[in-house]
Amino acid sequence: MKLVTAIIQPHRLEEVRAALEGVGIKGVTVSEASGYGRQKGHTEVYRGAEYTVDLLPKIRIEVVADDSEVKAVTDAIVGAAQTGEIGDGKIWIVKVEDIVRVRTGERGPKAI
Amino acid sequence: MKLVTAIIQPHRLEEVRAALEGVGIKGVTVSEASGYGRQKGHTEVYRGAEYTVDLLPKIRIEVVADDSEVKAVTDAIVGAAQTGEIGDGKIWIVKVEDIVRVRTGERGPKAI
Amino acid sequence: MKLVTAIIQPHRLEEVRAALEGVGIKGVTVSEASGYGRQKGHTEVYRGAEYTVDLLPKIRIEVVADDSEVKAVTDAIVGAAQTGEIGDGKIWIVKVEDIVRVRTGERGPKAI
Amino acid sequence: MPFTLDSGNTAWMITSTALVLLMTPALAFFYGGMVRTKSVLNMMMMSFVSLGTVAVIWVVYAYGLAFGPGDAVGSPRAFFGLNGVADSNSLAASFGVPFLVMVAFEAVFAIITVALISGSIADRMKFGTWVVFTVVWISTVYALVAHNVWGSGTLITSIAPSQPIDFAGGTVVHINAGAAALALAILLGRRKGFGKEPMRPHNLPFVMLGAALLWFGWFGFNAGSEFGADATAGRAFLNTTIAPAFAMLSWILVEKIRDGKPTSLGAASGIVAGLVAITPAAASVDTWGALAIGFIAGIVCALAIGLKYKFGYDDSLDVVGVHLVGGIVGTLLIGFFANLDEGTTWAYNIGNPGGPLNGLLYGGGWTQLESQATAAGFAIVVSFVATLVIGLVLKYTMGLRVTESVEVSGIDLAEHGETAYEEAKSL
Amino acid sequence: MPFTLDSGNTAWMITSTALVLLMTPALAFFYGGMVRTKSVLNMMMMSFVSLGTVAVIWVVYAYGLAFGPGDAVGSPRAFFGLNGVADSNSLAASFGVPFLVMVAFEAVFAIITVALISGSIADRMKFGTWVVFTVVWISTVYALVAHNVWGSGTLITSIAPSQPIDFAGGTVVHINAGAAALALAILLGRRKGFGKEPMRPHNLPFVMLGAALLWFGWFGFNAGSEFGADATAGRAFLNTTIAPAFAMLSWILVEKIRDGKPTSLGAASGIVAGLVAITPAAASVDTWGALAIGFIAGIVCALAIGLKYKFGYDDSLDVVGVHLVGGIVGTLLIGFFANLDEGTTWAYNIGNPGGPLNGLLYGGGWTQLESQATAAGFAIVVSFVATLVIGLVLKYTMGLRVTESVEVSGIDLAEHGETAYEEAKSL
Amino acid sequence: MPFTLDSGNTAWMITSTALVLLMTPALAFFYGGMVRTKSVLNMMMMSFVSLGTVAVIWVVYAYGLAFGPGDAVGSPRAFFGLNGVADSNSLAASFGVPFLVMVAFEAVFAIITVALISGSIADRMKFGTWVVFTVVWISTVYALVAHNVWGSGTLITSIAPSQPIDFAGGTVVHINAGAAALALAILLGRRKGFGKEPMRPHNLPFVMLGAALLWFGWFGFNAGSEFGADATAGRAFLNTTIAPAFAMLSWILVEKIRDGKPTSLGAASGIVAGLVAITPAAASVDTWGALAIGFIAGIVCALAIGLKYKFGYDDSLDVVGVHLVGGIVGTLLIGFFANLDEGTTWAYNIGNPGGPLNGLLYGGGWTQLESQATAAGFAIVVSFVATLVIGLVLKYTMGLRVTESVEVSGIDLAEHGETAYEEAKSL
Ligand SMILES: Nc1ncnc2c1ncn2[C@@H]1O[C@H](COP(=O)(O)OP(=O)(O)O)[C@@H](O)[C@H]1O
Ligand SMILES: Nc1ncnc2c1ncn2[C@@H]1O[C@H](COP(=O)(O)OP(=O)(O)O)[C@@H](O)[C@H]1O
Ligand SMILES: Nc1ncnc2c1ncn2[C@@H]1O[C@H](COP(=O)(O)OP(=O)(O)O)[C@@H](O)[C@H]1O
Repeated sequence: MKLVTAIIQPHRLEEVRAALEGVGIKGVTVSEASGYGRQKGHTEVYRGAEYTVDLLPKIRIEVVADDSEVKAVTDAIVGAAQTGEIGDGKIWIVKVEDIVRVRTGERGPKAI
Repeated sequence: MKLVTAIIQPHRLEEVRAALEGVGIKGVTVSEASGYGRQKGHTEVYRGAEYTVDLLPKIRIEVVADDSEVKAVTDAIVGAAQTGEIGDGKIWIVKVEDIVRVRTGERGPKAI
Repeated sequence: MKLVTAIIQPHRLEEVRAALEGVGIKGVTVSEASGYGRQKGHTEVYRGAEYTVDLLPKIRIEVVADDSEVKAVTDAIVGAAQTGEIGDGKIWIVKVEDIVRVRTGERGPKAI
Repeated sequence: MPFTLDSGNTAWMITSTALVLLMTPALAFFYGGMVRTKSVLNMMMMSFVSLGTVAVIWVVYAYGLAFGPGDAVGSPRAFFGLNGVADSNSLAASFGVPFLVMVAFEAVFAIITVALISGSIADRMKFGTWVVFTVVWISTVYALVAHNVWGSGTLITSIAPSQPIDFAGGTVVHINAGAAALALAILLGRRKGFGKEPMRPHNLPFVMLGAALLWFGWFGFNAGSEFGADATAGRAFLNTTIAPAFAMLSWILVEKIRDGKPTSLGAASGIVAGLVAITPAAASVDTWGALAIGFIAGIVCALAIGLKYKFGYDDSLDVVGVHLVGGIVGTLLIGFFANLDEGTTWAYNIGNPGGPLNGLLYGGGWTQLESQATAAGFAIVVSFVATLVIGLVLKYTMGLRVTESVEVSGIDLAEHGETAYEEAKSL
Repeated sequence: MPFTLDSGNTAWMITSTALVLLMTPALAFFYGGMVRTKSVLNMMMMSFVSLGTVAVIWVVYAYGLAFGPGDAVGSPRAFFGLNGVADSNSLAASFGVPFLVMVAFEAVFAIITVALISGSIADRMKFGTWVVFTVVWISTVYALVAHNVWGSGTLITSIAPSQPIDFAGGTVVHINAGAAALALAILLGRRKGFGKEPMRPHNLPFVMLGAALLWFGWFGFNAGSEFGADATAGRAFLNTTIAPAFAMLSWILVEKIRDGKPTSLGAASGIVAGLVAITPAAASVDTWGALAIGFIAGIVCALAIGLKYKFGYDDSLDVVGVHLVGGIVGTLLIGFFANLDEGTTWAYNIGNPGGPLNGLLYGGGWTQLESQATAAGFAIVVSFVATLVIGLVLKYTMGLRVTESVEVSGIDLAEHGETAYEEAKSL
Repeated sequence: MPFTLDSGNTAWMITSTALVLLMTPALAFFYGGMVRTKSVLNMMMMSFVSLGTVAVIWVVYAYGLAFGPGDAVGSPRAFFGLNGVADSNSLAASFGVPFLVMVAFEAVFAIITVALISGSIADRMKFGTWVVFTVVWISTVYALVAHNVWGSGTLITSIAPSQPIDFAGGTVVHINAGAAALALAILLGRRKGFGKEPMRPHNLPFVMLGAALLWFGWFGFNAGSEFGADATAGRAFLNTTIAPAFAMLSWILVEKIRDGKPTSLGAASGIVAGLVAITPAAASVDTWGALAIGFIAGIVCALAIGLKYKFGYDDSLDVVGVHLVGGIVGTLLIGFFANLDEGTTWAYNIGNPGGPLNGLLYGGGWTQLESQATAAGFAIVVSFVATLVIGLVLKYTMGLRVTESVEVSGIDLAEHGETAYEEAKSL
């Protein structure tokens, strides 16, 4: 099993979620984050003052999936989150040793 | 060492924390998240409009523990977070290669 | 590739980010968290009532880095985040199997 | 008639004017709390900027358009700039209230009326176009309706069988704004996600703050419309207390029965619905009439706000459901409940030929109801049609609506370069 | 006595009434800011719904109960529906203020009084039961106390050695509400986590907004209680400025000394404590008396709010500590500081047999203090006992308290189907 | 002259006083919304505590210092404690308004003036030092300037060629506070991050609430400065409506042209700039004059707030840019637009030798402009220099500024032990 963590632009969340549903993913955990990256932030003028904003709002998506689903999952996310602009985000994949469903205490792939 | 990540219902946080303390865990990191899952959300009526809420508030708990403690940790979480209702949450376990205590720079198990 | 996750004191964020930039890290994801730990929280008096605060605000920093950069990254974080007080935080390191840049679909180290 | 100053009446009218001015920022909070976080500031700015534009044009030419001499409409040159006008020209000269006080009193009525409209077009109208709209709408629609209901205009009185009663603005303000709001909402189209996404109010305490300050200001609106501090003002004041009180209760009763739970948004909306409905009637109904109007308005408006989902127009913050419907309810119920015998010293020519009559339940027959319907119908038709025309012209010149991407990411940032709140983030 | 309208006094009384009405929403913010995010709306709704229920019953029968004729209590049939009552029946007939204005003025006093109680039962009372409570409590406890302090009731005057002074509601409003709040808090029991969890105010600016609007409205409350615009109203106004000012300072001084830091919650509470304490005394003490009352009230109330932890009742937002204690402080200090020679034109029968006397420090001896204590004691006993009885009846019929799971997850969602804020989440 | 009570004028002056009192909490919101989340409460407390300290010293000795007899300055013993003073000593005796009402009216002017200063020192002044500052500053700088502009002081009239016009506080309040704010900002030094970090307003709706309540209260400030309810009060009221309205428009026009977007912070600031500029002029200019003053003030102040970046002083919330500059704009423009023929019944000795004259554009020549500049210059120099001295003394005794670590982690927690908001966290 793998944990796929994706950092995406906030306004793509709806699309990504739909795409994940499209490839059969039923469970997803989502949280707020902020990112620094190549997308350097922007200069703003406000009330006569100029300053740089370089921490930008992002969404973190976490999906635990069976090894066999990982490619589908990453492709789905890339497909739905890509706008082609700098700052579209990152996905990283980590090996999961075990997973538990709290409701039942089941373990392993069937708990996903 | 392992990183145990648990997604639980917000109102079980206090119980889970107490249970972790019960099995000797001293450090825990907690954050807010939202989840999609089998627990399908619900239909609400508000001011004449009906709509579905399908992103539900959850709490993420992260514990780094020694390999020997992992079973105790997951059992403690399951025991304290379980209500038997759909949406109780997930736990996943990932191998940690190293850990550092920032205060001292210590590394490895003794830094936990 | 490795995922370095650091839990630090909120007021050290600026310094840590600068230190990471100093060792050549360009992308970082940041989010809010809270921690329980040795730093036991404190007793507050407010309007005649006394109570203990034991969940303290922290910042989570995530950096995916090449294996060769990991030591520099952790050293930079420890160097910038350390105040010597209990509660300075933790860093843990996890192996990453793959990484994807959403914008281009590139994979592996060059996507970092 | 030589003018004699009455310091007591003047004190009350100055106070009333300040109270009515406060209603526009109050509305900004009532509306601003109801929208999502990404469009709070734009919502509030539509109200605030109305204070700017209308106050300025009012003293230059619009007061004359509404209250100057003329059969169908007044004249922009009458009272141009307002300098050197004798106090005997005051609308409240018989109460000893100076001219400029009454000019200010009428100004704040015009301001709040156009600001009311903005609730139906939340999240999606170009700010620049809105600014122009406020100027054009007040100079045409508002001036015309006010002139014929409160000024010397004869378009309504020439067709109504008796003098229609609109004490404080049921037709001039609420029906007028509500019909315009419907026209604009239709022209602008629905928000992305309308009827599907929740779009819950982002800050209900702000909605309640707005409702409370509206109520507070409304005492100036209604009791001030007597033009002096006397027993009739007291009657208007009391009715302005009990009608919204009962409307709040009846609205949340509807919710309790229908949805299971009385909401704070319902309570706030009920207050406003009751205030709207009692506005035309405040000085011409007795205690039972005021209670009945409040109770009925709360129920009818609580049901009416569902119409937008049935008919598919996006009256975002229920201006149609509350102000148009509530205004009609109040205006028509006068035809049933008007009780001009209940010690009212109210200044309309009661008892004269062509003057207003008691309502159906108070021995006056059907005549007054007919007059009320005539006035309401006049305002609905004039306002709806004229606003459509104005809106269409603006659509094809300046453009009415922001782009979809602005709507999604939030009109505050795109049109004002700001977000309402900067989070206390440690980030 | 034929009634002669005084437009100036009427202007001030209408204005005062609007100001006092605003105090109830102000209280909703003062209280609403103090609770946790999950119960803001319920807290505010308890105030708002009081505006609904009490306004309606007041004009139907409750005004007569309080101010109609009768020895122990008035009559619900006196002034039933309020129609056709001559202005000579006005409470302020001698000031030339019309009947209905004074009915409205007294209505808003009743409303705020019952709303005050809600602060001690935050987060845990069934909303439906609260609605019923407001109706029952006003019809019984409030009507009785008001009738005997301000109306023609003789229960107190028959036992007090001189006329007790309660200019604007130290006993009728604050002691009355405070004693009822204590009774309800005891009946309801403590909130889960009381004394252990922090339960800090979720929004202190709202608390300060509430305090500010309360102060603003309180000028109508106190200076309005003169029933006209004259030098005594000026004295009441000035005292209503300086007493809360000094109480704010003395409260934060206590905090500075005891806890090391002056808090904004302390400043807001100090203002309210000073306002409460000066309420009965506003027109009968001079500058030094007002300063002393403010200073003492700030200190005593700052210490009194700690009592709930000692005795274990959960007076959640300190209604007992501020209103009951503050009301007693102000009522008793009149016995020391009353200075009826200081140019007060205040209408009570000063100088007549049985009339009020100067306080101990102004040459009047102990008599007035005894009278003040009598009135305070009467209100405490009547209100506490009667509220316990009402509460017990409601407990075994409708039920008083929500379930524990509702309390944990938040009363707003369970009772009103809403949360106060929708976060600006991109989620 | 025997004193005859006028209930109407008294009603208006009591109401005005309540309105002006509300301005200080309004300012707390205007300022409090503009700072970052970590210093909201301290910002608001600086305003609230001014209500405490100044109200108390005012009735003890400071009223006499400002309005008692004396050539350069009044006397702390005149009216000490205020007891037993005949109403013929009232500032508005000729309007039939009692003495204590006018004492209260003047008190709330002093309060808001010192509170205004706090905007330039946001986030970084020791709270205890601020408390002492308010007492010292009012007792010296404010008393001196008020005495010589509004009281019997002759320092200005002896050097000005005609009576300078400051109807409601252009010099006494705004220039005075603005110059003091500049002095304090320089003494305190810049905030950490000034000019580099964003420091955006944390809650713009609060800023708009503040601006709205300031405007509402300002009607008491300006129309109340007539001391009665008459046509001149009506003129002042109307001008206080249209000048800020136009200033709001001209400010956001500058933003639209320069930055591309009209902001809500700009609209709120424009309103305040217009209110400031019309304050001295409200009763002495006609419609065109008021519109011109509003329009010009909006533009000039919108540009002036950029000066702090050029000169490097951290006038955090633009007290200098809005109050000092706006006050100067209004004061000087009177020299151009004063139109004393436009039916003003305003009480200054118009037409007498040494009395005020029409402005340059109304046939009065340059004289009045010279007088206006004299008064403005007097206030600037006195206030700036004296505040520097007071500030230096405090710096080397109590200390002015909190430590850097307090500033970074937030002054609210360090000085008040609180944070403004407790998040609705499930955590
Ligand atoms: N090495 C990294 N470790 C963790 N998060 C990263 C890393 N690089 C980028 N990110 C996250 O991905 C987001 C987008 O990255 P950015 O470099 O701006 O654009 P792109 O990936 O399109 O080149 C960043 O805002 C940050 O949240
Ligand atoms: N595959 C998954 N990957 C990540 N998080 C998941 C996954 N499945 C479930 N979750 C998280 O667990 C929560 C509960 O899961 P759900 O399917 O609703 O209930 P249950 O686990 O009881 O069947 C979800 O809201 C989501 O946050
Ligand atoms: N075993 C752990 N697993 C996850 N997070 C931890 C763990 N131990 C500590 N933390 C995080 O690190 C923070 C600091 O730890 P703490 O024990 O207070 O201080 P220190 O590391 O200096 O001894 C905690 O608040 C918590 O967020």
